[in-house]
Amino acid sequence: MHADVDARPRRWLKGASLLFLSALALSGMSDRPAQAQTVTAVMHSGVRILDPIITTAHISRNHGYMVFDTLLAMDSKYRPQPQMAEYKVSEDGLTYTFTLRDGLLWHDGTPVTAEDCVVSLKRWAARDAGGQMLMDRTESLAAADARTITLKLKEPFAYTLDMIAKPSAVPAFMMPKRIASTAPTEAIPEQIGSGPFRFVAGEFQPGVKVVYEKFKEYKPRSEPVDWLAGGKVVNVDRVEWVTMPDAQTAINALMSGEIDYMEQPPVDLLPIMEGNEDITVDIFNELGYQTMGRMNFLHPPFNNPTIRRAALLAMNQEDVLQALVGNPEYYSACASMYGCGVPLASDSGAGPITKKGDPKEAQRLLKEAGYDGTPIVLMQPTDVTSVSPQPVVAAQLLRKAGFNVDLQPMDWQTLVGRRASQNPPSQGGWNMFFTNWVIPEVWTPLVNPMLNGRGPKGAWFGWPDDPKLEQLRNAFVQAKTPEAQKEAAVAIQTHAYETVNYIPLGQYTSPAAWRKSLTGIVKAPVPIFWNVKKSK
Amino acid sequence: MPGYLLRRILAAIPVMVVVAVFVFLLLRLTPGDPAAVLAGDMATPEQLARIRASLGLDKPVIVQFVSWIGQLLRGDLGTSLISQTPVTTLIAQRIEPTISLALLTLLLSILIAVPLGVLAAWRHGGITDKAVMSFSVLGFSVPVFVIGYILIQIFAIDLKWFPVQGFRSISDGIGPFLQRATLPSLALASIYVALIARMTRASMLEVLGEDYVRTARAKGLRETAVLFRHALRNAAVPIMTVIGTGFALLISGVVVTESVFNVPGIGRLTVDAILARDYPVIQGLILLTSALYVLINLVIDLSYSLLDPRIRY
Amino acid sequence: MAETDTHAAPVAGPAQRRGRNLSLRRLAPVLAGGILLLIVAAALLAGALAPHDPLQMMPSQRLKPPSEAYPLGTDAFGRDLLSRILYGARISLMVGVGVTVITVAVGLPLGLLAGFFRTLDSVLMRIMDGMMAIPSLLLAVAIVSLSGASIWTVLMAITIPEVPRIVRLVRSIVLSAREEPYVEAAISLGSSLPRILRRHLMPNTLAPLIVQGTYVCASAILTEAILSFLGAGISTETPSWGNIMAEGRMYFQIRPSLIFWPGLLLSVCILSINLLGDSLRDILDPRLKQRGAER
Amino acid sequence: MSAPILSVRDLVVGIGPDAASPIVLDGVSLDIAAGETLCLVGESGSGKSVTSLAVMGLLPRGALVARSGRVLLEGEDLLAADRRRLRALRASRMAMIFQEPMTALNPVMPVGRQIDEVLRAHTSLTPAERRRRVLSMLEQVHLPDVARVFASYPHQLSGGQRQRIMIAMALILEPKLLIADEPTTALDVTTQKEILRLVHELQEKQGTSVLFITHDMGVVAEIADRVCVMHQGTVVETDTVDAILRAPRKDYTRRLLSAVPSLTPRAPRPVASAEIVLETVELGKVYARRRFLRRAEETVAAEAVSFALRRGRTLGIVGESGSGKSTVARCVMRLVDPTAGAIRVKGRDISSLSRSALQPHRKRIQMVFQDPYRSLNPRVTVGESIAEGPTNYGVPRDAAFARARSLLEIVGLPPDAITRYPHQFSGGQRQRIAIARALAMEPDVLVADEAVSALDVSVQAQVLALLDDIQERLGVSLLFITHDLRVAAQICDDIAVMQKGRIVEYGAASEVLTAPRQAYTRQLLDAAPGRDWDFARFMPREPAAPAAAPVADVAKPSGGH
Repeated sequence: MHADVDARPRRWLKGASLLFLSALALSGMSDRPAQAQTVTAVMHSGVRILDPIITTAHISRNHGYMVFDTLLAMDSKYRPQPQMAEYKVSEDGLTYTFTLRDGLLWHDGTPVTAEDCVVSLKRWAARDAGGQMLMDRTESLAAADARTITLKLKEPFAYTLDMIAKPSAVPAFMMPKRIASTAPTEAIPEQIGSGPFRFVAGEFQPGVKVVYEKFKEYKPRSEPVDWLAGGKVVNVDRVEWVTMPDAQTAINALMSGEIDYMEQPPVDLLPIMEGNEDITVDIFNELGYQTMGRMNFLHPPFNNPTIRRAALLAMNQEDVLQALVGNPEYYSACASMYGCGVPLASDSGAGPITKKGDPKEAQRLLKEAGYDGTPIVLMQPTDVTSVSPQPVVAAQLLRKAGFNVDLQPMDWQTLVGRRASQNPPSQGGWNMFFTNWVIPEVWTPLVNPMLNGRGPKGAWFGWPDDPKLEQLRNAFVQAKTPEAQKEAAVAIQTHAYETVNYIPLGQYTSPAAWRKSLTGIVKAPVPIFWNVKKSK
Repeated sequence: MPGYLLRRILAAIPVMVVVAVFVFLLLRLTPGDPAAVLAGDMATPEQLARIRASLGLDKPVIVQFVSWIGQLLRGDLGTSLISQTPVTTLIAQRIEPTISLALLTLLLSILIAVPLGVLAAWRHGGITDKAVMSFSVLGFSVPVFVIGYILIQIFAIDLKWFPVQGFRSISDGIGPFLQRATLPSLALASIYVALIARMTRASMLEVLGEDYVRTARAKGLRETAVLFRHALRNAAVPIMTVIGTGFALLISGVVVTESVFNVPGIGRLTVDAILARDYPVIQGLILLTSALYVLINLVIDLSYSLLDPRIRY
Repeated sequence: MAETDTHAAPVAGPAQRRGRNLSLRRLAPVLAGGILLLIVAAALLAGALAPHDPLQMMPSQRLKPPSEAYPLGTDAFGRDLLSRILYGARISLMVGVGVTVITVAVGLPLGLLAGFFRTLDSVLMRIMDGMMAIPSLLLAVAIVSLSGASIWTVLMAITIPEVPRIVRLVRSIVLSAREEPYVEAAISLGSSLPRILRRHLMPNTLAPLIVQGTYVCASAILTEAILSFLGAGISTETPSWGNIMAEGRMYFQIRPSLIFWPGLLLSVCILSINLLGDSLRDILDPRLKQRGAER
Repeated sequence: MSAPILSVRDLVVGIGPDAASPIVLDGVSLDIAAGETLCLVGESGSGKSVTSLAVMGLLPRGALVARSGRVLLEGEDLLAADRRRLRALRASRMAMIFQEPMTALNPVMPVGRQIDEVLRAHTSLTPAERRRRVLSMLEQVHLPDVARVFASYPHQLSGGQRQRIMIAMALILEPKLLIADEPTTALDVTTQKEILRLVHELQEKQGTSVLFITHDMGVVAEIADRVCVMHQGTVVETDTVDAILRAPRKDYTRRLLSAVPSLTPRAPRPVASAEIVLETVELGKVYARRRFLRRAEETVAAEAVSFALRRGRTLGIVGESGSGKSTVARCVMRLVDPTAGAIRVKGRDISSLSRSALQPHRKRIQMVFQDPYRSLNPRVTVGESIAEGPTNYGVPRDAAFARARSLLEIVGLPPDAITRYPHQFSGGQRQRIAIARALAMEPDVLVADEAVSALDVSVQAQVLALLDDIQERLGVSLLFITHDLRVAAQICDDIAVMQKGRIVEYGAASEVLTAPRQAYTRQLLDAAPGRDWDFARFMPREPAAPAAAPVADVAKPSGGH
């Protein structure tokens, strides 16, 4: 039970009366109750897709954490911890038993059952690569009774709990059976979860505004909050996420108190808020992001490993990071493909990228490989600031190394559509593009989407066909001890740098800014609004 | 009159058909994939194909077109591919800010532009005329977003007279509404004022050369009566026309202004939908704005007969 | 102003009357033309005038205030703002001129034919009505973002919505001009249709087209900027005033010069083109006042 | 003479306030006594309208400025009066009516309100009283159904009715001075006659002085007490109407009067050739306005028009506006397609030939248009214009230009005109160019549609003489469309009188004009102003041969539409 139990009925009463008042106000055609404690937040993007399973968009994931809950959750030591369920692992490591804790309710008032969770896990596994890996090794997944889920494996899989607790990009969110029965290719029709907030459907404006209300029947765990684990205690009545496409507008709104929280103020604009005593600028997601570039293995010239290597040599993380972030306080060069500051981080094989650009050597390699001047198509998104500078800087660096670069501007969605094309660059394909990941999305060879050598059918965009990589990855899966895992991971990275699987371009963090009236912002890889308090 | 109305409405059909076909083809014949938008960063080729199929995007373009037209005829604009919200709902959520902003802009513009135009025409060739004309050319020349930023800097940040962003419905009270709508409307009005003032001036210049204005003066009427009672009403038809054709300009301006001032209107909805390749939303919105354009111009044409008794339909 | 009764106005009247205001009237176009010439010259000589390569990034020199090395400061990539603005003039002017030329090249023949052939007219005008009904900026955003933001798509995207306006303008001139007695006289003289179009109708469209052309040019430059602003513009590799401002927009509060200088130049350039257009209209054909202002 | 109502003394009006710029009025002086009608006559540019506007204080601001002199209205100097005073004087002490009753009335305001405005501006009457006075004024100008007229818009009234409204508006406050600026020029002769009578009637009743501006000597002869002849901004001479018409003292006046064509038809000319070059048979033109879901609305512009034109002869088609005379001309030219009947050019029916089949016949028949300012392409040199036709028919460019040069000589223009542009020529010269252009095709028929109507009398006389001369030399036939019986009398061999789309009377000019058989023709002749004067001879006309006894109208339109 919660430590703060005495305070709760009073707060409930207050909340209820406020809700009543707000209902009154709403019936009087008014917009919102002024008295209710509302946190207004500007997130990095507008919520349009409400199904956190069908998409990997971070904003949908963040939305998922508001409305839905997970069986397990990861703590700040990257260890899976119970959230909705306690777990037990059998001696042979083949049977996992999850027991739902008491008092879990869906937002429609019905109790959470093991059956619901089984269907949810299956739908999740159909969409998430990690989940798929788990299912490949699963003998059976079923509800033993209303509160017990039994997972039987064909072979031991050391990462089972890590997968179920994975924080990004598609966490295993639990949904009622009727919703989770939706085909994994179709978006879910309703937003009924068991999370600490309720989705207010009537106020949802796709791309503009999402409103969450405290789910009063939610029973938080008693442990203190730690990353995504621990008790999800909600201290405010409403959370509104509003979209402001213009960052300066949002900053001005934050400074004038029109909003309380801004997820990603551009680092360059932080000086505007400097000296404003009402505002805290801090990093909640301390691991931050990896920015990277990926080449297309299917078409010349990057089907030639030597030319890929030349491109790797041409790159300079510092230049990219400076253009992308600017303030060195918020970025660092990082050669680890798994991100820095995580257990598997290493510099192995990363020699070329740590040289801060070696155009001479790159030119030499190009000559050696007989590069014929074929222009390489770099896709440059113009509308998303977190991915638009990389290709511009890269183009500059590649040119210096003797590449003939065709920098093609487009909006991000065009890029997203076009990178799926396996055609030659001259026929709507591409040679290179750039994107960013939150570290938990790349931190192991299992989740890192790039480290997959299954070729045009099964690999991520760029489609390397690399049996050796698969072999090494398998060794990682089989590794039992952390030491063995690390060793396997290092081998994978060394190999990946040799084949230039992709080019990590450094790590950066993105501070958030909030008004001092907000306290209790949790450090986590995802912006979360439980534990947050708002004072007048 | 009813016959004319019917004829005009029938005449709008081919226009709308052209719009529908044009937009549909534009969307379907150009690259971009809503399925990829929906699936996000980690989708595999196979997953994309499955999502595409479930959205019906794997069918031939002509089949998609026919089924869309079928929907349209039933009054159904379809459902957003991305948010799964009916397009009509999306539009209903977003239309109020746009319409109220447009109306306020229109009101402000007319109140500012018409007297300015009349004054300039009356003082043709003089300093006033030159000042008004320079002002209006300036309105054409500075991009709306620059004007927006300047207004924000001066009136919201430095003077703190208005909030920097946002929108409040008129139903929240006229005060809060005006507080947030004034700056965007002023920014938008810059083009519209220029347009209407120029037209008013030009039209008034023609009219002031007419014999009946001389007659009015010969009657010993005061200059204000000559200008506003006799000349302005005769000059009104081209002014109305430019207000109508300027509507398209207004919509364009709204798109920009809505981004600068963070107004959740249909302008931003459209840009967002285009960027996300949300076909049904784009189609619905462009059809809607086009229909609105046709409708407004119809209303304006009908208003001619109120302004000028010689025009009868 | 009331024109004098034709019976009384001496033949030399209007011309003479204009004479008095000559200096004032001519000042604006001369000034505007001079500024435009300067801008064109700056664009052409950008290579010689620019202190830096407009694409050269100095990541360590991001967002610097003006200094001796960077007279207007640097942008978010550490590129020299002045050099980018100078080179940007090329693209912006090219967009303006390119759109104007293409628009006229397409719109003039269509308008001439529509004005003369009834059946073609009714079909063509329905299509043009449809295109006019689509808000031009949305159409342009759609075209650019859907088919990729090269300078050519941007040109096309701005051109397509402008064409119907030119077609309508030319058509309306042809429709009224073909009622002119001298056209009827040409018909009576047995002149062929192409000859009538070329000889008697097309010259009538010249003055309005020149005037309208300046407005198209101005609005094209402006539209390019707005497209960039909405994220549907030309690549940052090819600096244009529009994308310099679009990129600088994010830094408006910390480095307003990124918007101020290109914005100022853009506004002055468009202002000059518009002023030139207004003066041309007054000089070429006073009757055009109405049409010109109607765009 | 008693103290004049209006006295203009040494009035100088210039362009703009700048003393160096040209002068439009140079020392004009005139007086009008109480109850008197003074006619101000002169050709275009003589300054007569500027004089009237200067009196009213309505000179276009900034453009024309009264530099010196005095304008005394009952002794009060109007040039020295301020705006407010001038406003007060307008309509109450001096009023004005204009040439175009259509454009002089505000089209978007009911006429009753427009008259009412005068009372509102100058009196403190109650609305009911004002309405009563307006209605009574409408009755005084003999408008029917005054309550309906009161609420009507200008476009719902006829031209004559509109001019009556203008008069009612001008005279409702019984001003001392009425300035009428060409008030009947835009009207048909029959309407003109009624309006002149009305002005006279009200003048008698109210004792108003009238300053009547006109270019038409006929009107002068009808209404003037005294006449003031103006030329190039100066007064040439002022005298009683009799003295001016019978014994003008100045050469200019003499020349002006000599140019006025006489109503007495020219002497009949012998028929030189029997060949019929142009013939219409039952020609008809119906304009159908398509209407949605309803029967087309049809307007009959011409119906059953038949005439024949022999080589070397001149056929006049006369009629008032809307009679269909221009439609006939345009049908004959195939500028509009007739809906019935035949047009035979040298025996060949061209009424339904296609565009290409028509081509060889086009050159047989050429046209001279009314407005010399619009019938020449302003962007094409005179030579190119004249040579255009022949080159279309295969004449080499050099030959075509050579012919153009000789034609220019024939029409009395210098050969260097060939490289000049139309705007460098006056109206009369342009009409000569248009004639040369038509003649370049060596046509059999020349259609002249109101070809001299826009010209001043002196120029008109020259162009008529030119046409006559050309006919003599080239044997071309003329189809001459005009509303002016005087002009028709001087040039036509035969005359067809049209009314409402039909020919009501058709015969030799001498018979039609001296012994009309139809009531309508007689009505037209009666309405011709100054019909009793032979201006060119400075004497009254010998009484016309007594009109033939009225006979039944032969060609009454046979129902139909």
